[in-house]
Amino acid sequence: MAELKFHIYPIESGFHGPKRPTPSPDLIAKYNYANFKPFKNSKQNSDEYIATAAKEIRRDIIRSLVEAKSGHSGGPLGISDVMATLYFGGVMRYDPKQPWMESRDRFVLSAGHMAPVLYATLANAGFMEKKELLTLRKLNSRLQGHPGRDMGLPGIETSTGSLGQGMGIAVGMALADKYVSKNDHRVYCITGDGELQEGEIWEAAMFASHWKLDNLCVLVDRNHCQIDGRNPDVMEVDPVADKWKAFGFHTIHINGHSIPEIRAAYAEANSVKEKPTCIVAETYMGHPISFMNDDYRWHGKPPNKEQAEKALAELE
Amino acid sequence: MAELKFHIYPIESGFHGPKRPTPSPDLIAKYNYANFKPFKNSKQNSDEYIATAAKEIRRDIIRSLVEAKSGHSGGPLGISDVMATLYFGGVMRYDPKQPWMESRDRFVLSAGHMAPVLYATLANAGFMEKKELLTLRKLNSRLQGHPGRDMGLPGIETSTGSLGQGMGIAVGMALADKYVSKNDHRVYCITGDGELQEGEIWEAAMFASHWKLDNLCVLVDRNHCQIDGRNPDVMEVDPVADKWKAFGFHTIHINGHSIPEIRAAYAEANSVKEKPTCIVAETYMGHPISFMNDDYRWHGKPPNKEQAEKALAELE
Amino acid sequence: METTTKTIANNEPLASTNGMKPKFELLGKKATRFGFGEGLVTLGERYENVVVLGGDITGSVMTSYFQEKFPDRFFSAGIMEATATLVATGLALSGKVPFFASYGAFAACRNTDMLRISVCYNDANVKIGGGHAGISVGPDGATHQVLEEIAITRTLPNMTLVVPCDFTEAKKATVAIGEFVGPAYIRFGRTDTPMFTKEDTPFELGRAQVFREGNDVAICACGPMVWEALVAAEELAKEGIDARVINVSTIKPLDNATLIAAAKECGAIVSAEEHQITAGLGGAIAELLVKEYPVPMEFVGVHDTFGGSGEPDELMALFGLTSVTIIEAAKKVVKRKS
Amino acid sequence: METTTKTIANNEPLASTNGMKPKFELLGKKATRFGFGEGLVTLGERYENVVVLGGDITGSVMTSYFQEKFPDRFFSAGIMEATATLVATGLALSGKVPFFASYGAFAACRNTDMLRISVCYNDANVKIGGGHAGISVGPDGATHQVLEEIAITRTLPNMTLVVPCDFTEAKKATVAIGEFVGPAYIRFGRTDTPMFTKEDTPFELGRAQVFREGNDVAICACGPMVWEALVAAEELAKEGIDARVINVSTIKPLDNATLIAAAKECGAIVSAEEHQITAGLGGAIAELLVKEYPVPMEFVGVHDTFGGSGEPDELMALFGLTSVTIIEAAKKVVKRKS
Ligand SMILES: Cc1ncc(C[n+]2csc(CCOP(=O)(O)OP(=O)(O)O)c2C)c(N)n1
Ligand SMILES: Cc1ncc(C[n+]2csc(CCOP(=O)(O)OP(=O)(O)O)c2C)c(N)n1
Ligand SMILES: [Mg+2]
Ligand SMILES: [Mg+2]
Repeated sequence: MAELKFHIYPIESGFHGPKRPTPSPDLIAKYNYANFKPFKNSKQNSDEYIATAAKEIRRDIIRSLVEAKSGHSGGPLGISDVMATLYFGGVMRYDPKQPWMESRDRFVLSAGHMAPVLYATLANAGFMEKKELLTLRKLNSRLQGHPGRDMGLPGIETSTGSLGQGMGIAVGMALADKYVSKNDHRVYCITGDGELQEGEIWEAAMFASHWKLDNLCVLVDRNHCQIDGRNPDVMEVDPVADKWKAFGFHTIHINGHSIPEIRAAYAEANSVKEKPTCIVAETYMGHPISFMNDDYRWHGKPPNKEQAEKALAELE
Repeated sequence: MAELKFHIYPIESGFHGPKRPTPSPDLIAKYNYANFKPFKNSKQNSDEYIATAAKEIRRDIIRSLVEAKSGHSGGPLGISDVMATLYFGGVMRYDPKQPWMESRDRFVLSAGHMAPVLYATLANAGFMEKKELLTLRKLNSRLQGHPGRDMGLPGIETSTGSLGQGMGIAVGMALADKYVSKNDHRVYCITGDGELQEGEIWEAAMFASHWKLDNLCVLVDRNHCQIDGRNPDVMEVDPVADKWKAFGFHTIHINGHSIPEIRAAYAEANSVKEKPTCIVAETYMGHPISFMNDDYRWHGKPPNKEQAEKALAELE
Repeated sequence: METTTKTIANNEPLASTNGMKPKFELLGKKATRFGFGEGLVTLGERYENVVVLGGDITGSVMTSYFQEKFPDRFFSAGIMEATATLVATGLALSGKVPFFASYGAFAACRNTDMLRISVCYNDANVKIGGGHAGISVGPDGATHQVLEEIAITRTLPNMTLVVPCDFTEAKKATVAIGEFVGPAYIRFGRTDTPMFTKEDTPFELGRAQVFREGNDVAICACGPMVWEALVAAEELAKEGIDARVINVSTIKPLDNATLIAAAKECGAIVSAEEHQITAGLGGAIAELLVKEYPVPMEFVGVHDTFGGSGEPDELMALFGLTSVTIIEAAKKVVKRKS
Repeated sequence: METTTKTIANNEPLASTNGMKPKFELLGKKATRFGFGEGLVTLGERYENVVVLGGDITGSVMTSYFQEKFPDRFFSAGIMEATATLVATGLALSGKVPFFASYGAFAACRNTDMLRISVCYNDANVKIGGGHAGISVGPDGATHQVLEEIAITRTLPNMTLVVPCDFTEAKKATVAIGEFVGPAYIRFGRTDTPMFTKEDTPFELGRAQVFREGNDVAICACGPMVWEALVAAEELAKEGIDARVINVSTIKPLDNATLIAAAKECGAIVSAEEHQITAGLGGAIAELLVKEYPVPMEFVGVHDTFGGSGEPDELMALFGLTSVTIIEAAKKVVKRKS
């Protein structure tokens, strides 16, 4: 029997004009983006190395947002430690030189509005030149406001942005891997906690546990915030871990700013059999920027110039 | 400040030809439908009285389905004891003479395919002439295959049939009552267990507990069956009670064929404050018909003539 | 129980124009979403049973105005557009007049089954506000730029669909759908767009309004494209083409009489909308024309593609949602007249 | 990675007819859903990466055929149409060719946002089977009778939409969308309807086929209405009206060339579909006509109302979805020719 082969990656069917935007040389110089060396991904990397990467990711989030003049600061900053651990702690298998290699692990950012942290992480891992971060949200940029697969950016497995959808896609990838391709790729998915209000999350959770997708690891960015306020003021999602447990997940509750805890949780998830895992990672929105930390009003705002300088200074 | 008054009940905007279908006099005679006296609704009614009503509801389900030649047998028969208790055990407040009186309790059959049990119950409560049951699923009948509010049948609060939607509507009714009208009506909702696979159930559950809708009582028809098979073979929904608990409901687990247990559960639900209640009622699909009991293949089939006679004989 | 007096204007024959010759001038810029927000407050002040459901972007779709004034009648529904629509249905079936608003991407697409069955088949008095419509949302990108919901909502039986052209009309339209009984959807935008109608500019649910007289071509537009159409008409006039500009603010039910008159009197039509050219306002007019009075027509809108990030103005230009494209379309269609 | 060879026919100009004069006769009755079921099995036999997701009505939408033969590539998805669509997306992005089928009411409306963003914006190779389409489902009633999903799916960029006319074509169309790369939706029915095409009847994705020659009026139909159109044409011939019958099995992308030729050569069009007359096949054709060659057109379909319970035949008659209505429409539109 044959396989119906088709072209999956990279696609570039997206809307675009004649050419991609290019950041000004001044800007590239300002951030010293020309001389950048990607971080390495290895289980051997120390917690300090990962923390350094996390800090650089955060700096890049600030830089790209201040230049974009719109976009989401809070969630991306809050989840940077998790992203750094995933990509630089040897958790995920990937090769920026062969971004679409068959044997890669998959990453799905279900909370698509956190795109800036994904772009910053990919740039720091060497999936693109770092200066491209300065094109965030600009006309025809591969760095769309929410991840757009149509722009063909390596590392973007799927478009997301409509909350609750990425999780189901991640489940489909895990299903494909475990039952059809019969490989041992793992699928990593990050959702927001406000996002848990979308019923598709629970549908996908039920599906994943019914099909015993032990190659799936979901992480909930438990920052207790969403756009209109703190979760309990908008829509109570607690008890979060109990919900995932009742939906058949192995559940781990951690401090999402502790790199050792994040590493341990992913290692534990790796060892669980016949069940998907959910890591509930307690984070602070906007962490650790003094004037953003744990403040829901930073969900969807970029820093202005002054604020960006202050934030970058804090991230020295 | 004024109230914007508008016409809610009854509506008759539905598709319909010049007139409603009428069953043949022979058929009416055969089932002795001309001389029918409705059951009464009272807390004082004995369990036996309710059991008698339940039996009559089941007979009517069989009769209407065999004449319709299509429709759902399994769920309706399985939930008849619950429906009889709701309508004849003094649980729900209603007046068939004033079906739309403001002070009624509301009933929403979220599992719309169980329509035959709703029609049979309404007929036995005096909301319509019993002979109308014989028009089930016929052209222009008020007894649509799935409840259709557009036909204006008293007792049908809302159209349902797309699984997972009725529950959210029931939540809206409870919200209206508790926070806007500030009455003390209760809202009763029945869902299937297969229906729990729809994410809207969990969205609505989260909403209901966030808003502390203690005037809402959901009952899950826990018959472990759906169309394609038993739940675990199609999509595992267990642990059902844990899920509702994790979504903030007061949860009661009962035998859905024990009238005393059903009564006690509804009484308990009535006394719970600041939380909605979910009754998980263990039932058998098609109960108690010998050749249907606990068999998922009866989900969506009507009995043929022979089977109907056999079933009616068993229900003597 | 009484029935309200307000219903949609029947599609009775009308004089080809309503006799009004409003001279429009730019009065400033303000997003239509603010009109929606203010309209809700007006409704809240008038009627105690108007209630609002929030969808965790209340500060963007301006339901926050209502929340501030009437906190007891505002209910946060978190991020669950499908269920918010169902809860609204339950509220409506209990005699309330519920509004639920979110991004149109989620208030028309995430809940389509709910709009179809629970709202429209029930004929429930639910009002949906679909904000951030079209690509003028800008940098958020394609997922948040809904260009399909005119098609979706106008196909649903019992639905009323309004797309106001500016801030002032958005306010009137919001009040109008609140006072009208039946399912209704109102589409509005995020970006500041020209304000040009006034309190006394005619607005009536179910009526298209002739905003500029002319007999060479009729430009039928909705939303912010109405202003672009007016600008285009002035340019066209310089070249001797006298364009009628019609503000089709109610897309369902369509004001057949006004549009047929335009077809008869102008002999050529251009539609202009911030929406796919598939099945939207242009589609509705095309269906009417071939049934009643076939004349050449050109479609200004997005040509069956998704949007992307960028500044609103850049995107509108790139996707051809400007007076420039309307002018081209008008010239083309005039040439096609036989 | 390679790309498959099969793509949709471009809309190149075509001879007005394809030279074929198939004489159609009634070969029996069989629901299109069985063709879908058999087509899936063919695909399963040919390609190891074709997989199917069940939606708890596998025995009704005939995914059960595939399940029996290829249990290892069948995945039950319970009752969660939105998530099944997303899981299909994940499968497609992993190189599988996933089909998900349910009632069209739920496979197009419950998951509209998912179709828009995850399937179409991703351009993911997902195939959706929308069964039990139209009112011919019968006694289940309005909630299960979807009459809006042609409008919804054809408005989505990147989507391909096929509505096969009978059992045999449904089988071919299923195989065709499986072998074609890109998002696709196939609509099929529950009730037995006339079988009249054969293995060698032309079928090509993206091509409308002229099933009967004629130059007085062109009846453009899809699904079971194609047979009704053929019946109507025979009746019309007796009255001296020579009707062309076109099977528009691919509604998106529309075969513009064949339809424009029909407009030019016949001067009048009738559309016939088991769908709302709003924004469906008729709408697609109307949009094309006014843009390219405006001629009078009449619409046969459901007139902006919901369905209801009844036997399929009763309902089709009541809603005017028969050759009788097509004949009336054809006569009317012929009179309107100038
Ligand atoms: C389906 C859908 N509804 C609404 C939105 C608008 N929206 C974007 S982010 C967000 C809040 C998400 O909260 P959470 O997941 O906690 O993310 P955080 O605010 O913590 O970054 C909302 C409502 C959306 N993107 N998708
Ligand atoms: C949204 C939606 N998807 C699918 C269906 C088709 N359907 C009708 S009943 C049913 C099974 C429901 O299972 P359950 O709730 O357990 O009811 P039971 O079979 O026990 O009566 C399905 C899939 C539907 N009516 N609505
Ligand atoms: Mg959060
Ligand atoms: Mg069940």
